Amino acid sequence: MSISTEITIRNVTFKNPVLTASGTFGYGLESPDYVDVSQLGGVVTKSISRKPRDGNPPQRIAETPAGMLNSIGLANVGVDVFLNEKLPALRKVNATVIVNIAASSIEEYAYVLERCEEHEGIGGYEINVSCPNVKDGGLSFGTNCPAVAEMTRELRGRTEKLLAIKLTPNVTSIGEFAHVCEAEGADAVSCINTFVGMDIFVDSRRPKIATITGGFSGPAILPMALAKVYEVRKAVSIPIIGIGGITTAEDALKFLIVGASLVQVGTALFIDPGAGPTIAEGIVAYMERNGITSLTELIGSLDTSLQPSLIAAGWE
Amino acid sequence: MSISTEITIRNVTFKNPVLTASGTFGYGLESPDYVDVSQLGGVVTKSISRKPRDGNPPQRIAETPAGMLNSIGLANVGVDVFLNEKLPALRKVNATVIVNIAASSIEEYAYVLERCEEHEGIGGYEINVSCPNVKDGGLSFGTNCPAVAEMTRELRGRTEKLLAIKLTPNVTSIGEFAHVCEAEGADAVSCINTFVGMDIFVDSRRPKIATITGGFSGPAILPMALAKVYEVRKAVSIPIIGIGGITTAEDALKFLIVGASLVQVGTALFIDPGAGPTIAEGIVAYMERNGITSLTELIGSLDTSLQPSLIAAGWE
Amino acid sequence: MMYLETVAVDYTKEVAENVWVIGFRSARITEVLRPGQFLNIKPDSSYDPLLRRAYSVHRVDGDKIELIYNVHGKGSAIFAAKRPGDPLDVMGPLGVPFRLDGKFKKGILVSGGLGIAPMPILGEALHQRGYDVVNIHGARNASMIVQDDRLRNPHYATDDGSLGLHSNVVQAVEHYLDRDHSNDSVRLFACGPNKMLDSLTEFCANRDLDLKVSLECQMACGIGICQGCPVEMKRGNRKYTLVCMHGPNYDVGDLVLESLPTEHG
Amino acid sequence: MMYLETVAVDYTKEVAENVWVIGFRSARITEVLRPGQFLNIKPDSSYDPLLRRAYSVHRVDGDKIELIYNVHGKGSAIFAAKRPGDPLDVMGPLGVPFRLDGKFKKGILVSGGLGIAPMPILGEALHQRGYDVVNIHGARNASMIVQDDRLRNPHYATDDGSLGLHSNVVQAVEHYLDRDHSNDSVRLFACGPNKMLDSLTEFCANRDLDLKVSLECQMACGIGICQGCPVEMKRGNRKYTLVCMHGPNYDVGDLVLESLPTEHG
Ligand SMILES: Cc1cc2nc3c(=O)[nH]c(=O)nc-3n(C[C@H](O)[C@H](O)[C@H](O)COP(=O)(O)OP(=O)(O)OC[C@H]3O[C@@H](n4cnc5c(N)ncnc54)[C@H](O)[C@@H]3O)c2cc1C
Ligand SMILES: Cc1cc2nc3c(=O)[nH]c(=O)nc-3n(C[C@H](O)[C@H](O)[C@H](O)COP(=O)(O)OP(=O)(O)OC[C@H]3O[C@@H](n4cnc5c(N)ncnc54)[C@H](O)[C@@H]3O)c2cc1C
Ligand SMILES: Cc1cc2nc3c(=O)[nH]c(=O)nc-3n(C[C@H](O)[C@H](O)[C@H](O)COP(=O)(O)O)c2cc1C
Ligand SMILES: Cc1cc2nc3c(=O)[nH]c(=O)nc-3n(C[C@H](O)[C@H](O)[C@H](O)COP(=O)(O)O)c2cc1C
Ligand code: FES
Ligand code: FES
Repeated sequence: MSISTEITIRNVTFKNPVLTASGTFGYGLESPDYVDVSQLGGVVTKSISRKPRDGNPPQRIAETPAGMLNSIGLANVGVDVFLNEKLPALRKVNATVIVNIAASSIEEYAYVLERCEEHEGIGGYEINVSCPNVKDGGLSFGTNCPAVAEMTRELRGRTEKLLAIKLTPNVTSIGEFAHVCEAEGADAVSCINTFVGMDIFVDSRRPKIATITGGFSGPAILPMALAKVYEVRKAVSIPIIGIGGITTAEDALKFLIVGASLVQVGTALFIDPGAGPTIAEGIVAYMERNGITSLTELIGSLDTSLQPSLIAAGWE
Repeated sequence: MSISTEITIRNVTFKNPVLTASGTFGYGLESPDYVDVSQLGGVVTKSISRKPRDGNPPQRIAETPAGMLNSIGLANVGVDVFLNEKLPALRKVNATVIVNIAASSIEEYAYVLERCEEHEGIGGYEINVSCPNVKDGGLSFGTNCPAVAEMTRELRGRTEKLLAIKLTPNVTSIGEFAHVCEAEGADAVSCINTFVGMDIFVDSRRPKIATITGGFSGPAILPMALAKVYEVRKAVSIPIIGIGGITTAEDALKFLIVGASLVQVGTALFIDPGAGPTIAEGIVAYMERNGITSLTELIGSLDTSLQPSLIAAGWE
Repeated sequence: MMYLETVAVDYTKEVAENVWVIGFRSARITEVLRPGQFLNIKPDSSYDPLLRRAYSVHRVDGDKIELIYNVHGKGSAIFAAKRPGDPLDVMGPLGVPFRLDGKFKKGILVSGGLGIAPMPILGEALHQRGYDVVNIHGARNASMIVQDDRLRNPHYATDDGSLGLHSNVVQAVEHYLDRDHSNDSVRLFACGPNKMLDSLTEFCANRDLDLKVSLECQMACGIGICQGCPVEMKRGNRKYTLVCMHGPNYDVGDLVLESLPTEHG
Repeated sequence: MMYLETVAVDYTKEVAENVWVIGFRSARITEVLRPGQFLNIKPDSSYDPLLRRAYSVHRVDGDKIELIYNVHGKGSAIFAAKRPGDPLDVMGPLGVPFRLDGKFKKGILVSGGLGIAPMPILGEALHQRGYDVVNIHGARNASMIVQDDRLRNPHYATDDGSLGLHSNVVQAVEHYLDRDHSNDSVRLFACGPNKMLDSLTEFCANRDLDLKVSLECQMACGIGICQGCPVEMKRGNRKYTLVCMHGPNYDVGDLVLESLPTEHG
């Protein structure tokens, strides 16, 4: 049985559907020697901004049951250093590179993207909309549907490369956001960025992370992320990149079956930086076991036909 | 040192701030002999509806890392049986009773509340707005701010008893919902009901619960629930009832410190039905250890003044 | 009366292929325990896994309790790794016991795989009340059969014929009844996979045999406060019965067996 | 070179009040390990606790590794419950080792409480390179002092005077230097609570002493991919240094120590 885990979105063919999530694998260059980056479907970079950013002061992380909080504050080297130092190194390790872009205005998003367009070796872009929108008063783009629409339109006009918009789950209706991305020409939506969470020390009565609230990730959020992918799947027909709590091949398969075409592994990399290739292998093993030869048979194959128990109970 | 854990909202004095959450302690009558219900701050009943409800077909629950999904479907005995059979029994065990009401239209909420008003022994009401709003097309009340406002106004006009609105966290801005509740005369807001989640079996590619998506609860959600309470605390000045993942006294203290006046324990009761009194004792022990004599010193006492590390980092 | 207590593990061991037992003591529980009841046990203090796991009580001897289980998932793997002296957080006994009274002379205890769990205690209780007891126990192959010389009148069946009858357990019941015992006045007690219960139900309906079943299903609380464990009823004024509180032991005629969710998807 | 491997626990034991050691073997790790490096260990396969815990390597002997730790929270409680043969998921060695080169004759190894962890290996390495080695180790009381006869030239101090000097560990350093050794050419290496590091830093600044510190802070990845462990730098072109990747061992002059978050709130 010949099994293909290849999947093509726009003009990028991913050798398997498992990517590393932005901010959880550095620039793809810091990982230990035993991790073979070329075995990944792709690497999504840490969010890149126009200028280098130091990030937030300590404390930046806290552990919670089956999850963690972070307030890294988009610490990154900036687009110049990224393009001149990190990208060439990434190309050498033979990785499909998706550049994640963060910015506080549409102009700034466009600037970073256009700088990237000048360089070879970038497969596409993932736009992080969970940043404060300085123009509209600091509220995040990601919770403002017209702003996301406008941003998508502007960026779409500037690139022929794969363009994915990374949605925040902290909205009433994520489907509406996915819908405007599709309408404005995005090639895919990434579902999801972190949930808002917080934790405190009861003895000092102080927040555990310096920014009080932060981004919540890890296995704890998987059921919510999966429900968001399910909602988006019903709202749009462009590919979905499923993200949130994926640690095992079984987790990744859940996202594919519900309707994601690719998945990203984030927090799990902090426990095992080599989780990506392991998950990709596990997907192949599942496909072999179940006689599935191509990913497309799997994607969106969730069986919601009525279960015997529901029919017995009179649901139709 | 004399420590008081009493807290009064409207005209109800709770002997301690720990209540059982709706749907996780039955009608307060099913708990094992070793649980002394009178040691609780109060009992919130399973959601009561106008007519008895069988609830959803199996499968109704699934376990997830540090959490669980449920789709019970508001199975309950209906207001008549509740008032005639359950309430008298609850009064005998000496519990402060908060009746949680579920309905699909404002008229139906009002009907159940008015039926309850005819009876003695009810401390107040908690209104579950996470039910489909049949009038406005089945979308839940809880995600429709004007509907919540109107419902609060109508119910406020019908009772002098404690009226709390139980908010859903599945909205972009929970503060706005809390705000309209306050404006329309609610005495408190309960924060929060379950998050939307789902899980599937990868072998059968079927949902783990019959309704596909369900309510997500348990320790996993605590950081998000706490962030919601923090957001609501900034939006309103009426008391908050903190709910979400509380298992230990430390967890309960986090909600009090962030700004809740009462807390509810839900999923944790499935592991230890006696968790409520244990948590109440743990709060007293903490107060003793820290020389705190009254709950009001604790409530909302979160210290967000700048930490040395932030000052050192130039944040002001 | 039910208890919540922390006991110390006496032992764990593998008694057949992937079949484990765990032993501990609780005089309070053994004193009130009745056949077919179960315990709800927290694997450890972590929140992952979060919920208790239900286990039928397999054996009692004085204050000693033994459970029997397969290792599938997170919870059972933790149980199998317990060492003597480790704490175990136990709630129970829970559930409505098997109905032992009624007009029958012989109890036929039918178990598939780990469905053997409640049978030894049930068999003893029936024996003490003067009933004849027969055990018919099936599994996929010999290495998965729990052979226990304390079992009363055991008959075995394996899918591959490696031990006992080369048949499934329902065929083994048919075989047993058809050989010499077709005129006995019997009550069947069954525990095992839903598929086995389904076909045994059909078999018993055809022959008009009295069948009690012990169900398994996913539970959260185990004590009736979450409404998480419904099975549809054929009769009575409620649509659903809660397996933890009204079960897990039922007269098969009361149930819409198809409403049991297929195990594990 | 760093490795991710599953080793088997050799032993765990309590060596002082709430001070535990855990031993295991890894030839690959001991071969490349250098003084001051740490390992990142997953307590067990559960997602609660989720993250690895960082532990300095306390002792090595051939392929044997020993860590030393207090039991505070979820992770350390799980380590303390390990039995011989249990699997342990270890990543390392991680971090930049202590700087051993430079113009000094004597290394003074100053540790508060569990700050003792990296000192034995550091002491051996200094000794092998021909430096004199002195250990000054403080704790709250005698029962919390880790007395280890393999420690080179140990001096003890306790807050309550129950063992050694009745002083904190910084006063003990002052006492040591002022008695006979004020003219020695020394480098101090310190590990312990942030408060101790603060006051030792002030002391060394006043006397213009060379001080290297080994930091602890909350980590997620331990390898530089999460940016979760920043400490502010006084010099250099980056505002923050990542403790896991650029540390945990620093020249104290490079750091804005106040930017270390207070431990545990
Ligand atoms: C009243 C009652 C009595 C019970 N008595 C017993 C008993 O005596 N002995 C016993 O072993 N179990 C018994 N069970 C089942 C038991 O409660 C657990 O469900 C079972 O041990 C699996 O728990 P786990 O934590 O290992 O698996 P989980 O972590 O809950 O599940 C992990 C994975 O294993 C799968 N899985 C779970 N159970 C099975 C299974 N049985 N077969 C195949 N795959 C499975 C799940 O779908 C999941 O994918 C009883 C259940 C009930 C309700
Ligand atoms: C480079 C490095 C080296 C380290 N080396 C060692 C070492 O050699 N030995 C060692 O014991 N630890 C060492 N640590 C600390 C260690 O990584 C863990 O943080 C510590 O063992 C607590 O883990 P836990 O899971 O038990 O507690 P957690 O579950 O993480 O915390 C539970 C509770 O305990 C509190 N807590 C955590 N740590 C402490 C503490 N030290 N004192 C008081 N309260 C605490 C937390 O605030 C929390 O409230 C090192 C850390 C780093 C970064
Ligand atoms: C420490 C950390 C840093 C992150 N940084 C970024 C980032 O820079 N840009 C971004 O789009 N997402 C960032 N994320 C979000 C992840 O890419 C991912 O969407 C989220 O963590 C959920 O997936 P997970 O549960 O697998 O981690 C970060 C997450 C973590 C935990
Ligand atoms: C099984 C189950 C049933 C529930 N039923 C109700 C209900 O009938 N009405 C309601 O308002 N909330 C209901 N809830 C929500 C809880 O009251 C609570 O808001 C939520 O579970 C979060 O708290 P927890 O994490 O402590 O469980 C239910 C929760 C669970 C787990
Ligand atoms: S498991 Fe909770 S009601 Fe049965
Ligand atoms: S712990 Fe992740 S960068 Fe240091």
